[in-house]
Amino acid sequence: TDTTPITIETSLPFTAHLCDPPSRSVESSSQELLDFFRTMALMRRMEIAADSLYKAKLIRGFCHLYDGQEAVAIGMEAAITKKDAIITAYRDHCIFLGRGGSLHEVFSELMGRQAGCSKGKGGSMHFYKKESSFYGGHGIVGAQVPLGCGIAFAQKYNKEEAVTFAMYGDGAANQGQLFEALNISALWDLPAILVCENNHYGMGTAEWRAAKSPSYYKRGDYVPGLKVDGMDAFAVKQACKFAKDHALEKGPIILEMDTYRYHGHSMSDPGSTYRTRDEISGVRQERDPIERIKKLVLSHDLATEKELKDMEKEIRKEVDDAIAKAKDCPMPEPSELFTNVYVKGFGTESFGPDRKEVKAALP
Amino acid sequence: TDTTPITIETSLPFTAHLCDPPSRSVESSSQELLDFFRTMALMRRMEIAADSLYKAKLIRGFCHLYDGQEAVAIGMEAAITKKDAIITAYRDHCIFLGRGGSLHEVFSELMGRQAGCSKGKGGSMHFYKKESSFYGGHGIVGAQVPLGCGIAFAQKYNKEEAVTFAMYGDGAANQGQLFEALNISALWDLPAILVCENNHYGMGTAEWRAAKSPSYYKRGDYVPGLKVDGMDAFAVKQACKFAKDHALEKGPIILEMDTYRYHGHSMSDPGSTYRTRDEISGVRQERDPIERIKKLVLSHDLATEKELKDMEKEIRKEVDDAIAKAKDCPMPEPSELFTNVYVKGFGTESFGPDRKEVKAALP
Amino acid sequence: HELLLFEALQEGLEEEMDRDANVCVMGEDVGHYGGSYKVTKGLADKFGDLRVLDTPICENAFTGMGIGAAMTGLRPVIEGMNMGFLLLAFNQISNNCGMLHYTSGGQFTIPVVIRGPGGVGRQLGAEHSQRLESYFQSIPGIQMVACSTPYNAKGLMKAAIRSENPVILFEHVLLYNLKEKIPDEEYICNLEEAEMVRPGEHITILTYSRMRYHVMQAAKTLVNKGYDPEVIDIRSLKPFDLHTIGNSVKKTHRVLIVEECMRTGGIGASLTAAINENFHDYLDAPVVCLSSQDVPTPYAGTLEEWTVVQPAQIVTAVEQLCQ
Amino acid sequence: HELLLFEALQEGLEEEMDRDANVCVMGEDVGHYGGSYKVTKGLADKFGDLRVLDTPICENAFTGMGIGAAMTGLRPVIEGMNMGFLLLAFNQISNNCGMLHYTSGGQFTIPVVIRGPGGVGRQLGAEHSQRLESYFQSIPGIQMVACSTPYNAKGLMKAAIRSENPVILFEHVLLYNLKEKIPDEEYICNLEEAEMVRPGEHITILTYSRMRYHVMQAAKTLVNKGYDPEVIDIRSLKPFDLHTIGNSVKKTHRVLIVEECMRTGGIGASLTAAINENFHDYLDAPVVCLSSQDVPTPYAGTLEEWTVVQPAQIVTAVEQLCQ
Ligand SMILES: Cc1ncc(C[n+]2csc(CCOP(=O)(O)OP(=O)(O)O)c2C)c(N)n1
Ligand SMILES: Cc1ncc(C[n+]2csc(CCOP(=O)(O)OP(=O)(O)O)c2C)c(N)n1
Ligand SMILES: [Mg+2]
Ligand SMILES: [Mg+2]
Repeated sequence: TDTTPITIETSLPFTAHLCDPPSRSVESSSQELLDFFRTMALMRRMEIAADSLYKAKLIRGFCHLYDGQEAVAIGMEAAITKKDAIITAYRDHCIFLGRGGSLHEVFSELMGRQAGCSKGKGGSMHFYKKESSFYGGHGIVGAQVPLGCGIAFAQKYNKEEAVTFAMYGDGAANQGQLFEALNISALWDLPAILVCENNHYGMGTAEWRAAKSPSYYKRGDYVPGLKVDGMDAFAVKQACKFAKDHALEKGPIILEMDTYRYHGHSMSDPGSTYRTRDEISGVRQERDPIERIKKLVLSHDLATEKELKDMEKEIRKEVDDAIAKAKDCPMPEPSELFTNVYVKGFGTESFGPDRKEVKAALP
Repeated sequence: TDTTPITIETSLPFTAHLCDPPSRSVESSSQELLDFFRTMALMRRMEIAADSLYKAKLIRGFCHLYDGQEAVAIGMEAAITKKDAIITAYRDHCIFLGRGGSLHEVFSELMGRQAGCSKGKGGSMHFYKKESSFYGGHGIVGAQVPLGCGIAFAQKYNKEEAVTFAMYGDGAANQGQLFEALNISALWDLPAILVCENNHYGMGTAEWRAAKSPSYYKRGDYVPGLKVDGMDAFAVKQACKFAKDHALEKGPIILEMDTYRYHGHSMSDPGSTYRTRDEISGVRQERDPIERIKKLVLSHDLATEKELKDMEKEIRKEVDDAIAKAKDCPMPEPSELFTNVYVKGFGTESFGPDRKEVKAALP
Repeated sequence: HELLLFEALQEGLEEEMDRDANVCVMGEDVGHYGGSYKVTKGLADKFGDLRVLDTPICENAFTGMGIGAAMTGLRPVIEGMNMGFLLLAFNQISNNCGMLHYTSGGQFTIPVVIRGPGGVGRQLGAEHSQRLESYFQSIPGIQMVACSTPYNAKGLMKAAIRSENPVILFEHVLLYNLKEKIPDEEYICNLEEAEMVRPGEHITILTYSRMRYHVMQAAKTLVNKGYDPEVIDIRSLKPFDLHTIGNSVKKTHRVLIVEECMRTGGIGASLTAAINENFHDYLDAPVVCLSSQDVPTPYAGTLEEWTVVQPAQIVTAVEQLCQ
Repeated sequence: HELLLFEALQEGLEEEMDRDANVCVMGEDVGHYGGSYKVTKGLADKFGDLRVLDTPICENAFTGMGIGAAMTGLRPVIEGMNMGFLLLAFNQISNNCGMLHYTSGGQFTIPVVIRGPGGVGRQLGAEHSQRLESYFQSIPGIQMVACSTPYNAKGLMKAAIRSENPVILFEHVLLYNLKEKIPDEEYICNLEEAEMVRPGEHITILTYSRMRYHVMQAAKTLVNKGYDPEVIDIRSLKPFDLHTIGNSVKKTHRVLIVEECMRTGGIGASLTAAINENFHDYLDAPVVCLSSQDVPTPYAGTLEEWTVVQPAQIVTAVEQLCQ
């Protein structure tokens, strides 16, 4: 693998609140550039495939796709380790993949199969990967942020030199529990990084209709913040690195990622009643995070158009194979209905008069 | 009554956030000065009497006294009308009095009598006076603020040229629902004035131990704020006037009243484990809100020391009489247990099989 | 005229907004977007954005604001985009909505309506499949109703809005597209009245919301098998219409409860207790209650199906009860 | 040694903190101040402010943070200064505390303890007199226990901390100063076991928390009148110890439930339903349930007294049941 250092300039400057912004020159390597391209293309393909599976009714319920926002997941992972924790909301497929989750687990979970990352019990909104510190996948807007700050508390408690990225949307940014958790994190100097993925809409509501002050990086008031071009994986990487250092040394910080979702909010939203098609295609043409990396790959002569096309074909096959494999996976056993309600296996059944049989002896 | 105008200078300047502070010269009159003295002295006496009644076990449960903070209640009332609404937390006796409530209602409620302002059902934390727009009296920290913003919404809805003062403490200032309600109020341009009575402690917790940024007038971030000497009734009056104008024209604003409670948090807190006796006596000597007015009354030759002493005697008698009268009041009837659960009188009883007898016909 | 359940709710809401200028609507995406389940469609255009209010995602604060506005006499209809989200507003609903009338000695009333979709849908996952009636039922001072047909949806919506009490109106995610012909004339439903769905002699089946349809499906089979079940949609979840229920028990002497909420602390438990207390002497067999399993609703389709009561289980339960 | 109930809780907590460095405590005024009811007295001095954490008044966030910390393996003990305040954290408690283990397919466990005082005290008013067990009981995935003596307070506290499941431990405002001699040796109580308070033959009285003392007061009178009641403190509010309860029912054939929570949707309703379902054939009379009135707790002393069940009512109920 070619790790020749390359320096890349972010196309936009950072805007900082109560801190000095990091440099716009980001260190990278040919390998990283190619990796970025490949992983983002894989993410995009995965989401498009999920869309098709949804339309074919193999995925049901709520399904929130991440296409358009890939640079955030990619840039963040490039700056941190798997000891650093991530927690996010329901738009979690690509974060899971970024943490090392497999396509097989993704599609199995989406189709409610045993082999899903949550055994089919969680669904699209509930991906987790404990061994690489991915704490989910949460369905209630904003409620994952206190959890994330609690994880950061545990990191401090255990003297791990690690941080937690607690991700939320522009809509979620108006939830009171964020302000509560931020205040506590600041009081306790926790290594908590609040990442606002500002895709400019919370369902059908434009940011300015939900927030009097849509400058999310400043919404921490007394907590420092940084506004980042969330369509530029390198800007994200730089910001996350900066934030990690900051958090370990000085406590919480907010990162506002200026990004965009191409799909509607979830599969039931066409996504075009509250924004214009022009707006969407404008972003696609001018700010697409994959195109940006592609251009860099080409301009640095790291691959040819043809090689990238081949790579995309390979990815498509990889995704298709994963889907086929997932389709072959069995549905959960009926007994799974009752496991994991309680740790010891009691629970529902324990309400029967035969309860003593499942009586749990405490350690 | 002597309404000769007098101009009084606030002893401290206002500190403003995102707005220009009002002038330090406050218009008043001899009558107002005397009224301030009398009402504050009455409030203080009432609270001291409540303390004794509590010790005599005639008042039970939670009882939060307001002595020390009287200037806030007085100054606020002087700036507004009874069409303007007020809502506060549990430290509500004096606010109720300021809104025109009677001592008889106060003591009856405190002793759980029929004649109490809430029929004895509410107790110390639940005083209300609907006809003069006093919306209570609430026991859950912070939860009154959304209610207050909702009242402000109704004022806007009904095109009343009136505002709502939603009062809360420095401890309450960290509750997420405040941030939520403030954002909505700002989005909707509601005539909501958030009044933070900063007495520097939330129970046993000093402000700086509960808030990373104890500058409560700035905690609205994008919402203007004003820091006010809450021990100076005239500063409070000026600030409330300013805030009312602001709110009617531009929407919400925060007033931070720098004040102090002499008593412990509630009757079960001696109030001296988390702060020094010196601190308390220092405030009493240098910043007492009644002493300040008294000095003004004397220096303007509006009354003699003797006359003020007589007035205090009169007040003491007034309070004692009210207590005696309240003690004679009957306890609530047993039937009162079930009234006011539902409007139509059904409720508990309606769970019996005879329910049809209390069947309610809708209008 | 014929309409879908969500349209019936919309019609009821619109009529009440026409009738009373104090009625307003607030919630997430209820305005421009017309509501996630289209219950507020067209209202923002007609009544303007002072009466139809899009809120940020702040359930606690906007519920509290609705309650505050109600203290002044407004009649806000507060939409929970999904009822489950209102757990964030639990304190406002219990302490303020439910208790302010009492703690103020009757000075204030809280004429709000809190409404929205709940229930197990089609693989919506744990948070979006909740049946909040179990959590809310002990709150003093609130009334709770659940609609199940376009007819009663409209009637209950109108009654809830006119009630001086705070009313929680439960809708069901899977019932919004039910179609029915409803009267052209104005009507309201009684908030405390159960609905006789099918009179019968052999057994009383008490149900509500979506389970009504599972019961009616089972009833078909049962009739074929020679049973004559009486099916009652209890509709009023608090207080119960023990008059209607009691009369039925006196007739059939057997009770089966079919509910979608969870077994522990559910509506069925309260109903069992109430029947036991009031009509025990009329019972020939213990009340049987079929509820959803006490588990967070799983995503997988098969698991989800096993979570809620299915028609076949109802048939079996009736057969056993009527032995 | 002899100690007061709050000291027993403190002792249990301290022992567990000694034993396991992952145990920490968070809540309002639990540190410097030592806790409103002194349950955390001295802990901040001993364990430092990383393990004993004073929080701002943000129930929703600090409960959520405790749950997040638990996901990593810490064992936070979260104090609700009064249980009623945790209504603000309802969403965290139900959706995260109760369901994360399930939605993650078992990947995460949530070994938190949520504890604090509840119940009707001495004229504390509507908000501060709540019995949250009714609201919390349907939440899947949580266990609930109520302590009533220094002995079981300590034992349940220790067991709750060691449990891998989220446990809500209910204390009662009026019981903190009960005195009792407890063993010097270490012990824990079983989280799912009822406590036989007084064996007897004529009737089973099921109760918990403070009502245990009202029942025992009544029992004295009853014994004098010639009755021999069996009194069981159910202790485990979720799940019920139906083994102990069932054996008692099989012996006495009569059940009286005495609870402090409200009638509608209370623990008693669930218990009635459970007994009805499992032990109906052993019953000679319908289960009777005495609960608090379905009203917000009024402030006035007289009204408050009428709200909760009094010993005389228990005596009467037993006499009627045993006729
Ligand atoms: C507490 C809560 N309220 C409402 C919802 C319904 N809901 C799901 S996502 C969403 C919009 C959130 O927007 P944003 O935070 O910007 O995130 P995005 O979807 O844009 O990634 C809403 C209202 C919810 N899941 N939880
Ligand atoms: C939600 C909630 N949490 C905790 C409490 C207990 N409590 C009552 S008052 C109080 C302190 C509030 O302090 P502050 O807001 O500064 O008001 P102050 O008492 O100083 O007027 C606390 C913690 C409560 N009543 N409600
Ligand atoms: Mg968004
Ligand atoms: Mg204070």
